[in-house]
Amino acid sequence: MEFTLLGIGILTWITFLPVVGMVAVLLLPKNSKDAIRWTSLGVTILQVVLAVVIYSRFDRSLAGINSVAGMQFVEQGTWIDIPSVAWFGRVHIEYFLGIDGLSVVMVLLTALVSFIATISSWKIDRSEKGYFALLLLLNTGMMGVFVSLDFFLFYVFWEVMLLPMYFLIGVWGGPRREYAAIKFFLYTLFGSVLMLLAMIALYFSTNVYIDGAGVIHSIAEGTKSGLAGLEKIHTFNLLAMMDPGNMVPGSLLAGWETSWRYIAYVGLFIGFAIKVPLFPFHTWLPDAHVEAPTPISVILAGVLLKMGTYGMLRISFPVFPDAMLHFSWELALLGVISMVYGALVAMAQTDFKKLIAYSSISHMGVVILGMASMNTQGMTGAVLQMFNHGTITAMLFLIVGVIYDRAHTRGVNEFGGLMNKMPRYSAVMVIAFFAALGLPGLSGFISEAFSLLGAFQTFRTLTIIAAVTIVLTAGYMLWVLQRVFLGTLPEKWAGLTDMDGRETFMLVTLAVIVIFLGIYPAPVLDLMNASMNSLAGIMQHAGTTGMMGMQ
Amino acid sequence: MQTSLFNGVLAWLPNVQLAHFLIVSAILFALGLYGIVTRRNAIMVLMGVELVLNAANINLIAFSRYGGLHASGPALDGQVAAIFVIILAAAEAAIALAIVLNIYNRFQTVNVDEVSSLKE
Amino acid sequence: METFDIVFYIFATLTIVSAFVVVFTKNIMYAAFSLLFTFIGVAALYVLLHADFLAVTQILIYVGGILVLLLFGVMLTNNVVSVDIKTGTLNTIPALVAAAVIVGSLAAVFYMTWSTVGEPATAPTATTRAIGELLMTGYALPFEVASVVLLAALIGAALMARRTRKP
Amino acid sequence: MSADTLVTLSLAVLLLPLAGFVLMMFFGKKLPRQGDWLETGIITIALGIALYVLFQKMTTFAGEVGSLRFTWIDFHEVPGIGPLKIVLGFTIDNLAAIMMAVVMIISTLVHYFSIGYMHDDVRYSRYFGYLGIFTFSMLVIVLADNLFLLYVGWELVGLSSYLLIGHWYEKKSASNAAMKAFITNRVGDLGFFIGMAIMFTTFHTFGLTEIFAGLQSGQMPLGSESWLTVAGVLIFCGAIGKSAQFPLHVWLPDAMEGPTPVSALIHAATMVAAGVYLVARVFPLLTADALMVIAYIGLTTAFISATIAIAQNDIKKVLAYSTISQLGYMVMGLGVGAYTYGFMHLVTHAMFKAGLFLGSGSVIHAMHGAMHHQHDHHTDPQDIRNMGGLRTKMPVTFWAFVIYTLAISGVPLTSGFMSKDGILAGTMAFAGFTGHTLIPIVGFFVAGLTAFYMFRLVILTFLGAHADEKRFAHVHESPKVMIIPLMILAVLSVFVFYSWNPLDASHGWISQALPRPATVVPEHLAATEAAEFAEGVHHAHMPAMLLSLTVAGLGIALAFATYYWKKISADRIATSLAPVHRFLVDKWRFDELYGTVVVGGTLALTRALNWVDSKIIDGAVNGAGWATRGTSFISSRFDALVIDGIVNLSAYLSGFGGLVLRKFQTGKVQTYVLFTVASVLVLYFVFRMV
Amino acid sequence: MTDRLLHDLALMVPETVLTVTIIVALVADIIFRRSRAIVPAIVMIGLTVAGIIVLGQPHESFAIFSGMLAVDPFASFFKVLILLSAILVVVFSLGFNELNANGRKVGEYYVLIAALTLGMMLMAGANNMLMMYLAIELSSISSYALSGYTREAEDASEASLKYVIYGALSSGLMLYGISMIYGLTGHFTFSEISSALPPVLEQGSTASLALMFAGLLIVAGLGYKISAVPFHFWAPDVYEGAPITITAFLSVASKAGGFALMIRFLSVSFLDSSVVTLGAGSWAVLPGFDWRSVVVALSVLTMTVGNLVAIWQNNLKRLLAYSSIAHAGYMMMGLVVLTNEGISAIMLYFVIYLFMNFGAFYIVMLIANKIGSEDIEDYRGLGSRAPFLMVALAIFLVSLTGLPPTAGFIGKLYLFVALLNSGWVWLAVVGALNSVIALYYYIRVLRNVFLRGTEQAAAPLQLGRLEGVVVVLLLVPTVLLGLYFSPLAALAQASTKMLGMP
Repeated sequence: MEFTLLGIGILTWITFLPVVGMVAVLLLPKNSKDAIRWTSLGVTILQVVLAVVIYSRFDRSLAGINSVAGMQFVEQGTWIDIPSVAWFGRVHIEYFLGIDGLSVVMVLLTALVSFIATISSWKIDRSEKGYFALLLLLNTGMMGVFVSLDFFLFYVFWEVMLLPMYFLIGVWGGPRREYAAIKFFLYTLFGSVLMLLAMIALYFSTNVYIDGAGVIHSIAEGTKSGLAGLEKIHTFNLLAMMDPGNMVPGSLLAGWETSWRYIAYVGLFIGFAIKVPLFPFHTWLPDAHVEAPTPISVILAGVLLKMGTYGMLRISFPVFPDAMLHFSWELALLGVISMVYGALVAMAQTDFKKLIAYSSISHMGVVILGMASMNTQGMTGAVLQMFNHGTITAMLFLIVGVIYDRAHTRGVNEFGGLMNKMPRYSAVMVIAFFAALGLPGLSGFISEAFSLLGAFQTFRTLTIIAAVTIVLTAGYMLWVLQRVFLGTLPEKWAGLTDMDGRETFMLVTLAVIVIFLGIYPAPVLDLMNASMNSLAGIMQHAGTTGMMGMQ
Repeated sequence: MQTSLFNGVLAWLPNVQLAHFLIVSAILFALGLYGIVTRRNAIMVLMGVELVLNAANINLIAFSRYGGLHASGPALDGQVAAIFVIILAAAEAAIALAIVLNIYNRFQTVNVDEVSSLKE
Repeated sequence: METFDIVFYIFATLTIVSAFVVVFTKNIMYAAFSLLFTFIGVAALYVLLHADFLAVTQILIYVGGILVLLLFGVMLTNNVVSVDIKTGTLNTIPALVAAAVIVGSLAAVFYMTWSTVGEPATAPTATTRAIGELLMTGYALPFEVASVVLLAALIGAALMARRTRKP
Repeated sequence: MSADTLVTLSLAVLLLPLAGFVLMMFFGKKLPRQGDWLETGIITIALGIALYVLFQKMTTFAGEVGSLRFTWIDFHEVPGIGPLKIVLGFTIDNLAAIMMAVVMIISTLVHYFSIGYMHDDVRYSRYFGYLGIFTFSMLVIVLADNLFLLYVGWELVGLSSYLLIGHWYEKKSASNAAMKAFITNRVGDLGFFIGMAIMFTTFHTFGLTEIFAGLQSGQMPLGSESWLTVAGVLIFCGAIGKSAQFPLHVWLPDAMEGPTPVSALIHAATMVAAGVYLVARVFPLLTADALMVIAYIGLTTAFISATIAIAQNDIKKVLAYSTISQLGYMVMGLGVGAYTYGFMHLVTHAMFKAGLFLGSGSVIHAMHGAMHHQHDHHTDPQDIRNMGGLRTKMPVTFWAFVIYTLAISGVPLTSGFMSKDGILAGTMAFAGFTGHTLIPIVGFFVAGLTAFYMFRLVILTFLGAHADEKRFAHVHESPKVMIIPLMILAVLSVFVFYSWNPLDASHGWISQALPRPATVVPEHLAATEAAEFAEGVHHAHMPAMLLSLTVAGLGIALAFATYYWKKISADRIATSLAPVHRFLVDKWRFDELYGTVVVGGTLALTRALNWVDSKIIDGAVNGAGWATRGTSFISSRFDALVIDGIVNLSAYLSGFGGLVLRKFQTGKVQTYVLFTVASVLVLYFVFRMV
Repeated sequence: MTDRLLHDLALMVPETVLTVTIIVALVADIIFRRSRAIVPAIVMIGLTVAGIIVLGQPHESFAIFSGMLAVDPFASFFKVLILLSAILVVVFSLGFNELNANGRKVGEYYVLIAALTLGMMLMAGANNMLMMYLAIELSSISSYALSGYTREAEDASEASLKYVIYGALSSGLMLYGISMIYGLTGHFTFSEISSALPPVLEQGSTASLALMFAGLLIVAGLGYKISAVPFHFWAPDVYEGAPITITAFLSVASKAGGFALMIRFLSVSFLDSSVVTLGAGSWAVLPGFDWRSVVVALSVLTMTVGNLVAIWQNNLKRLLAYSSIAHAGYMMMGLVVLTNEGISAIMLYFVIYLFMNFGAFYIVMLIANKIGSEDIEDYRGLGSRAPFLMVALAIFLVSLTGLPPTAGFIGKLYLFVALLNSGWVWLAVVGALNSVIALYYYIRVLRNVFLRGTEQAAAPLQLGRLEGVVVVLLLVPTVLLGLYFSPLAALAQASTKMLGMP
């Protein structure tokens, strides 16, 4: 599947459009605030349009995951090519973009959430220029992570997000924004340096052949073709790393189920787990969410958290199937702890936003549990949950934002009876809350159900414990609902107004998606189905046959 | 009596060899370091530095004479090196004294430990 | 025991004792004069090592140059009229320990490593000419560089010592 | 027309209320009369179709099962499983057709009743909308042919129940009750979900037909027979929650905070009966052990709630406990294997219990009106001690109420007599087969209790003298739109609709239509075989009938003796048995127990974890104050930096390390020299040793 | 003989040019006493010409003047770096208010910079212990004077005093070490030391003790040049007190020279040429003096101490001083692996480090020109007053942290690559964790700049056009090398060819 505009691939467009937008925003004079806003919005609208194009042209029958033939909209070219010297091999880093069923879902989500977040940023009234420029840069970072198939490129995008996020929280955030921002930054950086080391180790443990035209061939392929004109190089190509046939014999990560592989896996895992965030790496999240401005919370919860789980599925699973299988129980355990723990701690919160933040931890635990199951149902559930959590939590944070904009407080105990005062708001809110607590008919249910069903197949006891969160989530969600929306309206909030058109538009858009996918998830599931089956196949194959079978 | 005592001491002292020069050098080196570390007066610190350089020179010349552990025997390289050391010692002394004078003009003291406003 | 040994011990003692005075005396003038004896002692050791040219150079530059420079420094930085030429010390104990350890370990290393080296077989010759030749051939580059160093030192010293009005 | 057409028609029945809901939510307020006519009209049409479907099913397509299935999600070729599709579908068999008709009848009547009862409510249109979504959700359960859709409907009725209980959400008690209902139900759903997961893991399908087929072919859930029992019990957990069975029955009495018609529809007739329906649906896969558990749960529920009902004074609470008790009966009936009668009791109970609630609604409406007239806002209009003598003022309500009461008490010629008698006969047969004699004993005892407390209610409400003469003057019979449904339900509580023989329902059409389905579990796990059991029931029929008549008569007599003729002083008994009385008034203290242990425990845990999270986990990484303050030489600046928010544990250590290392930078150059020389020596000795 | 001399001289042209420049500039300074521009102009021309000549030198290895000096791609690489830094420093100095205030004479300043540059270039090429000593002394003596150049300032005076004392001590230690090695081998030239050592070490175990002592003393001297902990003590104080241009120069070029010398000395002098089984680009160390372990220890100490103490700094100049100490620690990791890969990683790092560090220092200088302070607290709210400068500062600091897509990341990446490829996982982890710590203090600056505003709205700071151009010139490579580093990496790899190395 190819699709280009002006000779440039669509994935490049969707990834780098925001950078173009950023430059445009930077060139605009500081005072033309509306122009800045509309430029940013225009860029995100274009991204949505491109996402729709991708969606419509996406071939649902291709699996991707570890085969380049199964990747779609592939753009593969040489980015860095340093000729070899006697003692140092050729360094060849690819500009390798492509999506499969796993990433296309995330691309759609990113486009959608960025769009919503940009609308939600309309009320930002301080240094708009800087804000929108950073927002757009962040956007590129997120999109880039989801379309990169070269580890190096992936890592660059991964890190590119950090700084904009730091400033977006740090400059436009709440009272303790500095603390939250630096905490976010340090945590994530800690994770990513470990990831960096794992990445380099992988680089040296992977060999491929490169031909004169700069095209990569796996070792098996190269050997078959007789090695004419081929040069053996290390590579950051993720797909090459997934093929055990490309392992460099005797290298650090060569072999199967070795301690070094486990160590590298754990390093990678910590990098991703911090982003998810998985218990016990989660403590940055509540602070970051509470202090971040609403649109940033939306992006943080809507997209950024998914990068952790995406990274695991994209990289940890196919590259380290042995370690993944080895640690799957531990992974599931952490997922379950996150679920239960997040729900319990959420219940104790009185800050609306913090509560939602902890609920995110709980919901992302579902993703982890689902993917740890290593079967199609569980992983499908997990990826769908990533998408659904993105939309639902975006709604929840927007809901918090709406009330915070009006009341300038987020204490759940300070409200009551908003249902009468703000009927439209309440209607959307009921949808969001019930979606979050997994009510059938709304999207959250399906993904949670399949995650748990899949997990049950693999980990019975853990899943049963995890299922307790079904009750706990209902508990805290309804409790908030009661405290904020039911009961009688306190005197001081008599002046609150219902949502305006802009807010309604954002929330209703998301609500429609939530309901639609709740009834008919197939449009999203079909996208990823082939990929999930393939991934599950890889894992099961690795589990049953070990390394010999992989080769 | 006097002579016999003198002779006795001499008899007790071993014949002078390379190691003797080296040990003198080691003592000078240590004294120089001691001077650098302990004297408050900057000029006396510089004297310590000169002791260290002299110690090194004794080494160089002694090795030049005895040939050291290597098989090649005596060579003049050590002496030539020592000349350069002496030259550089002079250069260094010159600039160091200039700096000390400047300090004296600024701070009205040459006590090194009193010039310590740059610190944590 | 030969004359050589006796002379060595005498000058070695001179060198070391005067060096002791340099670092331990409180009076800066005493220190400066003791340093003179140290330099002379070292020069004598050079002679014992058949480095006649070096010995002369040592006397010339060290005594004639560096020591005078130091004395100038002493003069310029001490109010000679008052007797404030004594100086304090600091870090004495740790420095003493460090110095002792250095002497101990260095002497041990030196003794163990080089005690086997005997008297050189070759007879000593005059070194001045040979050194001159070396400086013009193998050591031409260092020679030139040394001149640049001296130039830089000159500029630097002139710059730093230049009297300026106080701010 | 084929059986499948019936499904299509049923889908119309299913979707009409949903359409009603959507229309009411978006346009209800703007329509004339706030759109009650629209929603009611839609429901009425749906009722018509539902009755037609039932008729067709019973006559033309008696032997056929219509179904409509569609692939909802296609997982294609799944590794380790093969092709996997999530196929969902609807089916219309006898069970579903009857249930659908019952739901629609009650729903329609409640809709009409509500027009009168709710006429000046603030959220009138929304109320009708909620009724619509409830009806839809309930029908999803009824029509589902698979566990997944059952679960979906299961949760959706939970939602509508939540919305309707919390309809008057300004009242804290109402919103509390709504929450309690939803969360308690979720506990049950948890079990249901896991049961479903077990089935799915084994059979890779949710379809009941496929699961039954799989079991029949000898495949056991998770490969073991005990898991089969466990799965059955877990699925039954869903019923425990929804049908308010012990130990999750606590939500139902509180649910009476909702409007009374809602209580009639949801919390008496239909939704709470869904649990029974679920058990009936999955009946074939239940093992003997699972059925035993079910029977005992039902028994316990029936007994506990009957005893509580005696001591309650709130008219709706009495009815609520009576509902729980009757649900226990049904569950017990199914548990012992009296499938037909258990389900039949569901139907008959739906009619008379809906009637009872609507009747009580009529009474409350009247009381409320009278009190409103008097500007009395303190007296509780639902407390039966404030009532009495209403017979004269509200004759229609009274007579309807009496008929319902007779039915629930199991007096012959009523519908309730037939079904209850069948269940009791079943328990006796069960005892005969298995030796569990406790079940029939308690069953009969509860039958007596039921008669007693129901007549207590009738007597205190309608007979005797009214508590307040002035108020009595203002009490009026309810409007027609309310009393006509009462009359219809009263008629439907008579035996003829279920069987021509008032003493034996075994040849009635329901019994014929709902034979006990054949089990699919392996023989050695199965309960007494259906035919054998029917034989046993047949033998137990006569003694059971006589016994039940006796206990019902005793109960009624006792009620009259106590409350009408006052031969026995209720107060004296209450005083002499004070602890017991107190215990019953307090509903066996379940709320307190759960409140302290479960809710309190959870909340305590949440608070503890929150503390742990902010202080320890975050603190460990984050260097909370204690670590800093404990270290004496760390300056106040460090604290300031902590507040500035820098320091996580690593940063704490880093900062600490930095502080220590800074000490070396004294500013005295000779000290530097000393450090340098010392470092060289240290390095020398370290490497010398290596 | 004459041919030989001419040949050697031809390879010495860059150094000769600089020497001539020094003399011409000195004379010009005396002749044109009024002109402030003539000396910098001459120096600039001299530096540029020297640079061009270095670039044009043959890509081969030569030992000139009896093996005193090596002219090889490795040296040339560092010479270019040093000359580039010198040019930048001259440019910086032209716009440095503190230096040009009070009608101060600046002629000597530029002459000394040229002398310092010459010293560092000799360090890059020194192939003989005597040359090593001379080169270090030349650069030291020039920098003593330069760091105290604004000598009416007490800070600068104090800095020069501390510098001279510490420097004299360090060169004394080193010289003593040199004398001992001479005693062991009888040679000063690196490669001859390497060939003379094995028989010496066979004579007895105590010889290795002497070698170790001597080696440590020399490492102390070299460590002082690159400010490696625990030989770094002078650095923070001198960096803080010296004029900022000199601080920048010392932190980049002086380190570069020191590194070049250290790499050459350690790897060539202690090369074990008997080990031939290693792969291409790797080499082995002679037994006796395990300098690799020493470098590992120093590297870990250096980066950790540098970063940890940097956290506490409030003066941006001093903070950057510690940061440059930490960076020396990172770079030393490249030496540990004993491969050309590691060396090329160091070289790559240096290029990147040059741009980002100079960038940061330049902006600090510009801000000091404007607001007269280097205190981090005074940077509050500058984000709105000087948005362009501060965004540039942010990029430089992020690059110093080592985050993509800036060049700093590539530098770290190459180091980690070299380490992991040789199995030094733990050291890589230490390095990686250190960069997390580093983030904290860099971001602290940005926090004040962007996150904390001043109470009253201050006027925006005006930026001169030339200053803007210089910032952009430094900024472009900092970003561009992060995105496309092929040529640089290729160059660094090609330049590891070192005289005396396999």
